[in-house]
Amino acid sequence: MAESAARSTRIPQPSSPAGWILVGLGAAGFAYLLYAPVLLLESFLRTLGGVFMFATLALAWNIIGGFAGYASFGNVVFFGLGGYTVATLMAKAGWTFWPALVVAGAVGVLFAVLMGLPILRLRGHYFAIATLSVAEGMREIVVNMPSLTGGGAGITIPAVGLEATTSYPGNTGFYYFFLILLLVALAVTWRVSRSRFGYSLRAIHQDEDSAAALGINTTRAKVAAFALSGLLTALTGAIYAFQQVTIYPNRLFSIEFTVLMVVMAVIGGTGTIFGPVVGAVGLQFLSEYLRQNYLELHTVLFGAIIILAVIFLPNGIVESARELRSTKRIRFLDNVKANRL
Amino acid sequence: MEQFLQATINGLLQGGLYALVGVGFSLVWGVIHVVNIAHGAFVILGAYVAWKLDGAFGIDPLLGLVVAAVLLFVIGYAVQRGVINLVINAPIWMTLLLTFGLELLLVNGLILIFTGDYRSIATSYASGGLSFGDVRIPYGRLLAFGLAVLLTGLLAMFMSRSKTGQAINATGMDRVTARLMGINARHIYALTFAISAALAGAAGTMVGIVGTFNPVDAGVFTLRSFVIAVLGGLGNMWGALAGGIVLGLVEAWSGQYLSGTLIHAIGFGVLILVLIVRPTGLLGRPYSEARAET
Amino acid sequence: MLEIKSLEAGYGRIGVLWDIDLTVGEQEIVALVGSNGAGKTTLLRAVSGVIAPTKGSIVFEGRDLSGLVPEQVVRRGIAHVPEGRRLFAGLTVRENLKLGAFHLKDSASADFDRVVELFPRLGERLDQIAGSLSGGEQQMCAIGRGLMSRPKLIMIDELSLGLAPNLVDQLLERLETIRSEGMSVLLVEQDVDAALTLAERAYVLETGQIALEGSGDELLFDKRVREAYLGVA
Amino acid sequence: MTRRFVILVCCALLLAGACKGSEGEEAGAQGSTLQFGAALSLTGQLSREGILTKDGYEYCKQVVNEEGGVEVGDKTYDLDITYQDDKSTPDVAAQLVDQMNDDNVKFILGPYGSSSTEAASAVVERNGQLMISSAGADDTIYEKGYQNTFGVLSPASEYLATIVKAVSDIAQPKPKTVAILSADDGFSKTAAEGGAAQAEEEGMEVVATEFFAEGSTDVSAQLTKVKPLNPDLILGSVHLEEGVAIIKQSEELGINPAGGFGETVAPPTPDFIETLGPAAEYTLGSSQWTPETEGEDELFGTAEDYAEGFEAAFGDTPEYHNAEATAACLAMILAIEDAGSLEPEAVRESLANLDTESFFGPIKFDENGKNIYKPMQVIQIQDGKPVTVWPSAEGELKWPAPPFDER
Amino acid sequence: MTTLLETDGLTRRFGGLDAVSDVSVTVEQNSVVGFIGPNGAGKTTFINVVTGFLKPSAGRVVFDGNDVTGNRPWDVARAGVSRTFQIAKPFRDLTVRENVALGSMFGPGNSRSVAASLTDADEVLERVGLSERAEARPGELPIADTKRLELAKALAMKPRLLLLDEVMAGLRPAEIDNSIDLIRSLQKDGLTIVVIEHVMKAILAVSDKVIVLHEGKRLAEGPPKEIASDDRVIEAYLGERYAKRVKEGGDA
Repeated sequence: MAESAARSTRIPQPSSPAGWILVGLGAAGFAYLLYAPVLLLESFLRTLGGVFMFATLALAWNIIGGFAGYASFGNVVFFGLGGYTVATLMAKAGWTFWPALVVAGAVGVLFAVLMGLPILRLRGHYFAIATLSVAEGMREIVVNMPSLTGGGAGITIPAVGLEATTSYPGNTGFYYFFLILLLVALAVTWRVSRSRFGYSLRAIHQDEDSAAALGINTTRAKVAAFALSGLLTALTGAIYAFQQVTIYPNRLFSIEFTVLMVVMAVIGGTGTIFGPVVGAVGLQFLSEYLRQNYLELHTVLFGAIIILAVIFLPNGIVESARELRSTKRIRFLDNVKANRL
Repeated sequence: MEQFLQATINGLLQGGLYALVGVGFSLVWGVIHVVNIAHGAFVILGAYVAWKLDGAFGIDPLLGLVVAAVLLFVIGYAVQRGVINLVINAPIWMTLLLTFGLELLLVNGLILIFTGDYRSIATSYASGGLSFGDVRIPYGRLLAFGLAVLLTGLLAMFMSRSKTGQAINATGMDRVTARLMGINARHIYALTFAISAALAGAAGTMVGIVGTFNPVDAGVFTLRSFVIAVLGGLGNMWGALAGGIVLGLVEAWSGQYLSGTLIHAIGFGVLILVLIVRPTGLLGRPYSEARAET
Repeated sequence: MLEIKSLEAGYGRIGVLWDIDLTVGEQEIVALVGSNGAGKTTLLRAVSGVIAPTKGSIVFEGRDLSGLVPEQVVRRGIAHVPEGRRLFAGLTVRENLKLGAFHLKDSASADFDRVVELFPRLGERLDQIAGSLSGGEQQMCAIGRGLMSRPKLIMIDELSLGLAPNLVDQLLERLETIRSEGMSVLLVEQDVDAALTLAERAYVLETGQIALEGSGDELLFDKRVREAYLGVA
Repeated sequence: MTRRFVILVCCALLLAGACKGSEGEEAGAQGSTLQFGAALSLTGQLSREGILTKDGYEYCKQVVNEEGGVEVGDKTYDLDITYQDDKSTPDVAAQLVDQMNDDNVKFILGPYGSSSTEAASAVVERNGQLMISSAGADDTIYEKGYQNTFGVLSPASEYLATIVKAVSDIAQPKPKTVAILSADDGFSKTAAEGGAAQAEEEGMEVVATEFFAEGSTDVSAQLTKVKPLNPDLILGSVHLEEGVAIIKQSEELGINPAGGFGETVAPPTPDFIETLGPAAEYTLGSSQWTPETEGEDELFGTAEDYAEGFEAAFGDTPEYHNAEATAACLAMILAIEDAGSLEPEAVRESLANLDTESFFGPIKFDENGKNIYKPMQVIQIQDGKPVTVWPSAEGELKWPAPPFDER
Repeated sequence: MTTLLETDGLTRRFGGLDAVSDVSVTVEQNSVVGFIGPNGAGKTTFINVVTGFLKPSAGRVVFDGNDVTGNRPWDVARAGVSRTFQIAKPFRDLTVRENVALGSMFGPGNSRSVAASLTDADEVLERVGLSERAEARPGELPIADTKRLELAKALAMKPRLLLLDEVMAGLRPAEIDNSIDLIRSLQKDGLTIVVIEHVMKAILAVSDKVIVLHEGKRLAEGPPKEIASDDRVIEAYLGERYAKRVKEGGDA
């Protein structure tokens, strides 16, 4: 039945010549990214920041959805909570950004644990729907607490003038924030994928009973994965909120964010380290391109592309690229054959 | 007291309409195990079909409802057979994503064709109402309610009495064994999806008669369908009716005693609670096999 | 009637059956015995089209069945009563039986009466939910459901599973009746004696290959059968 | 794989062609073309209004270019406007305005809606661009101390207050009690507060203020709550869908306030009348602009001239969304011509001092950039058409409204 | 000999059916105990209850003097009980080596780093004879190797009690002989092993004691020789009549 799920990650061995080339290229790319603000236009930095942000969100989703196999359709709840924590603390309590960011992360973790304990017992569609409902419900709660959150009218972080507690970092600043967070997320994912924790998640993904029989405390591992996912997502939301200055519940808890996280992770390749990044980079540039060139048709095209990708690349770009390298072809039709009735 | 009574009637009538919106969604989820995010888009599509027929050819919306249902049936069959069927055995997020892509395509396609303007199907009978003292029962909503109950009932009868209905049930319970009985599962899956889409089309027409709609509303109907399907138990037709009415009543009552903007939050709260406490829904699933495990 | 030649089949990349040759003649009862995991169920699934063979051919009444899906195989006249009965537990006995005749265009009331005649116990329980039947009744219902499709060949997987011996005997008697009505039976069984006594011919399957083949009586007294099961002579 | 990824990223960055370009060109102009930019909701939730706004800008461009272009000092420029789709989301609007800045587009015509306008205004401020908002009415946008964002509309607080003023001014008998139903977004809430304050000022009692979620098509819960209070006037601070729902469901529930109904935004739009049919009759509405608006300017003439010209160009009678967009564009052009320069700072100065009449009414900004000097129009639906009844009267106010079943 | 595992009146109901009914058994330290019984006898349910995958409806499970009744599976596993599954459940997307390493990573008292676990895995693979397939994916293995992998995963946990649920079903005779040797050598190393098997030859060859389950109840218990000639057992397995025939025909 469900043949295509997460694939394990083959990490290139740094000792091989190819490995060194990779390390070198990676370092060069990294250096380029660090130096980029000097070379690139401000608005493009902003676009890149957005790409990094989505890559981080997709990586965070990948921990619970890709590694542990629990398809969360409500990860945006952490994003929103992170954003609102920062906004509320800065706007209402006069905090500066950095301590607020720390609290936002903590809120993400705490909420993931509280929500995860009951909900991670559900599987499959039920888990997906439950998480989605939590996110939608949370949005309504934020809307209904106007004294704290500004309600539907949104809340504005003091970013300019005398009221600003932390000076606004500007496009370059947020570029670096998102870049650093992405690197952190990558490091975390890499670390997780090679750790006992990562192995336990992959075991849970493939067979929860088997995992438990090997001594893996599945409940604890799932909740921990959810918490880690929540942490990264909340931090992303916190930075995003500061960048936006004014945030609204409809945007910060938008189901669209969740869907994009999932789409990016799935199209890139779930359960891999670079899949979500590849997915995020690819889709963000694609949607940007479509938006600029097909002013009114782009959303329709985007929908069509998602449909085609799900049908023909169910294992994600990364896995298909591997397949292409080893067999010199991608078996689009075999993928279809495997999944159709 | 009158206020409470009025709220109850509002909730009941609205709940009937919800049931019609959600019943097809529940059917598809229960039988072919696909959470169809594009369901709301089918509802809206149905509304546009009836609206267009009324506007362009002066066809009465009740007749338009039939046309919308038939058209959606055909579309639903084709979409399942040609698209969704290709990933039917893939992990759940695949089908979720696929139907999400479909939703994007449909909703934005509708915006391109019909613009994002709010529409409504004007009828002579939608606005009047029965009065009992200060309590009113609007005809349009009563009609929608009656039709919803009728269609749900017909569907439930179809499922339990007809040969095809039985085949759908059987396929939902055990696909392999159903095929051993000579049931063409591919056809049954497509048929189930088609019925679901047809019901969505009918529901859409009623939505258009009693209220306003535009393509962007699709998501709201899908979200409500989640709640209704889970409340009622997946694939349980009478359950969907009950789920719709419970949702309608909860919303109406909470609207009376709480801030109006909390209505949705309460709907989701109920859903989460049911998922955790009783994942088989209020009326239980028609199938013995439990899919929600703990 | 049914002719299987050098069949290989399995799940995904895992092969289960190798080089199977097997035939079932007109109005013949053939038993297929062997220990757990030997591949008996896989063989039936390959015949009924649930899984596609990787090699070899399955010919039924002179026509190749390869490439057919289960719903098409039924129409050719082969009924498969799956292991564990797999009744539609939420439906009534009557509904289960009627589903067995799903592909038949004409009214099936004659078949229905015949099944009830064959299994009077079912007649008493027609409107009971299938999930609430006892094991034996479930097996009757499953066989009855298979018969409803008017098969020329009925394949029964693990008829005796979890049933008391006297019940098994009753059911086996019915198979005789079924055969006398013109059908062939391919019976997969654990209850070696029962199967071999009843069957004209039998095959012993061991780790995906045919280990022994012969008439029922021959095999009944062949100690290699016991060995295949118990590992001791 | 990793290698592929790195190469991919590098290529993407390099190929994106987004390297810093040469600077020094005069702001906002390429050759003889003056470039404005607008990030608009062309898809998504607000696409309807976004497209109306775009048409308003386009009409402005057409007329300006037909009249010979924009004169800046001794040079004349053709006007061009680049549009980008913000997908009805504020963060995209902000990003697009940033992109325009990098393309050296300094003059921004506002997006549709308060949220997007607010997001864009923060960026505009940072980049030293200049934005005239055509559809960001929420007062809070202008209370952040931004220097570079101006709005031609009457602010949100006026939307409902205007109806109260009009009713208080011309309705006989004057209503004593009002109930306010409001959506819960920022704009609607600000308008509801403004309306409530005005009602108390006029000596009316506000018997209830009920909120519902933005985009609701079922407001029966709120109506049921209001019904026993028997208000003389029911006011809705709403968008189209909620405004339609209030009237439709009041009819269903037999709610007939002694005076009638008044709603912001919804009643002047054709959809309102088309959707509700006879039930729409007698509803009061506030509008930024109607063809009866007083005032005229050199480019577009009177409001009536504008309506004719627009209809000739686009085939539809203009809605106020079109007019406010054109007015924003007009204000920008007037300020540029006054300044005689394409330097944003200079244009900002002349905008701050702008004080002119136009087809849209007076355009003049207070120290926050709000156009508080322009009165809003109050219309009433009469015989299937919006008729301006206040402050200048095209037709007489029909008051009180008869119950639904007697219409 | 001391008792390592003891169940007392263990019962598990599903609906109205007692899948395991009042089963009391003891497993001595360092012994091999065979569990046999026809399909549906409740053997697997018994294991599921002992290892915490199912909560017992009644009765107690005592492991090494501690009451572990109703403990969660991972707690039971970490206490030193490891099991295999009747239907092999390898982690499809991990290599054979990684599969085995998982056992070592989380096993009882030996929570080890990934690197150390992978080294452990190599040892275990060597022992079960799977070294050559270390980098393969489980899906590429033939059925015999899949069974061996299942065993290797359990072994890597360094358990004190090993519960093997049909690890020999579907193996060829030569492969079965290998497994028998392996089980014997494991016993020599001090392990206590419970073997659930249909393959009687194997059970009789390795067990110190055989327990027969039938319809959820303990039908018989004793040394293998006795059990093999126990009428009730033959009856349960081959059917009443065949049993009779064996008796009458003597040498049939």
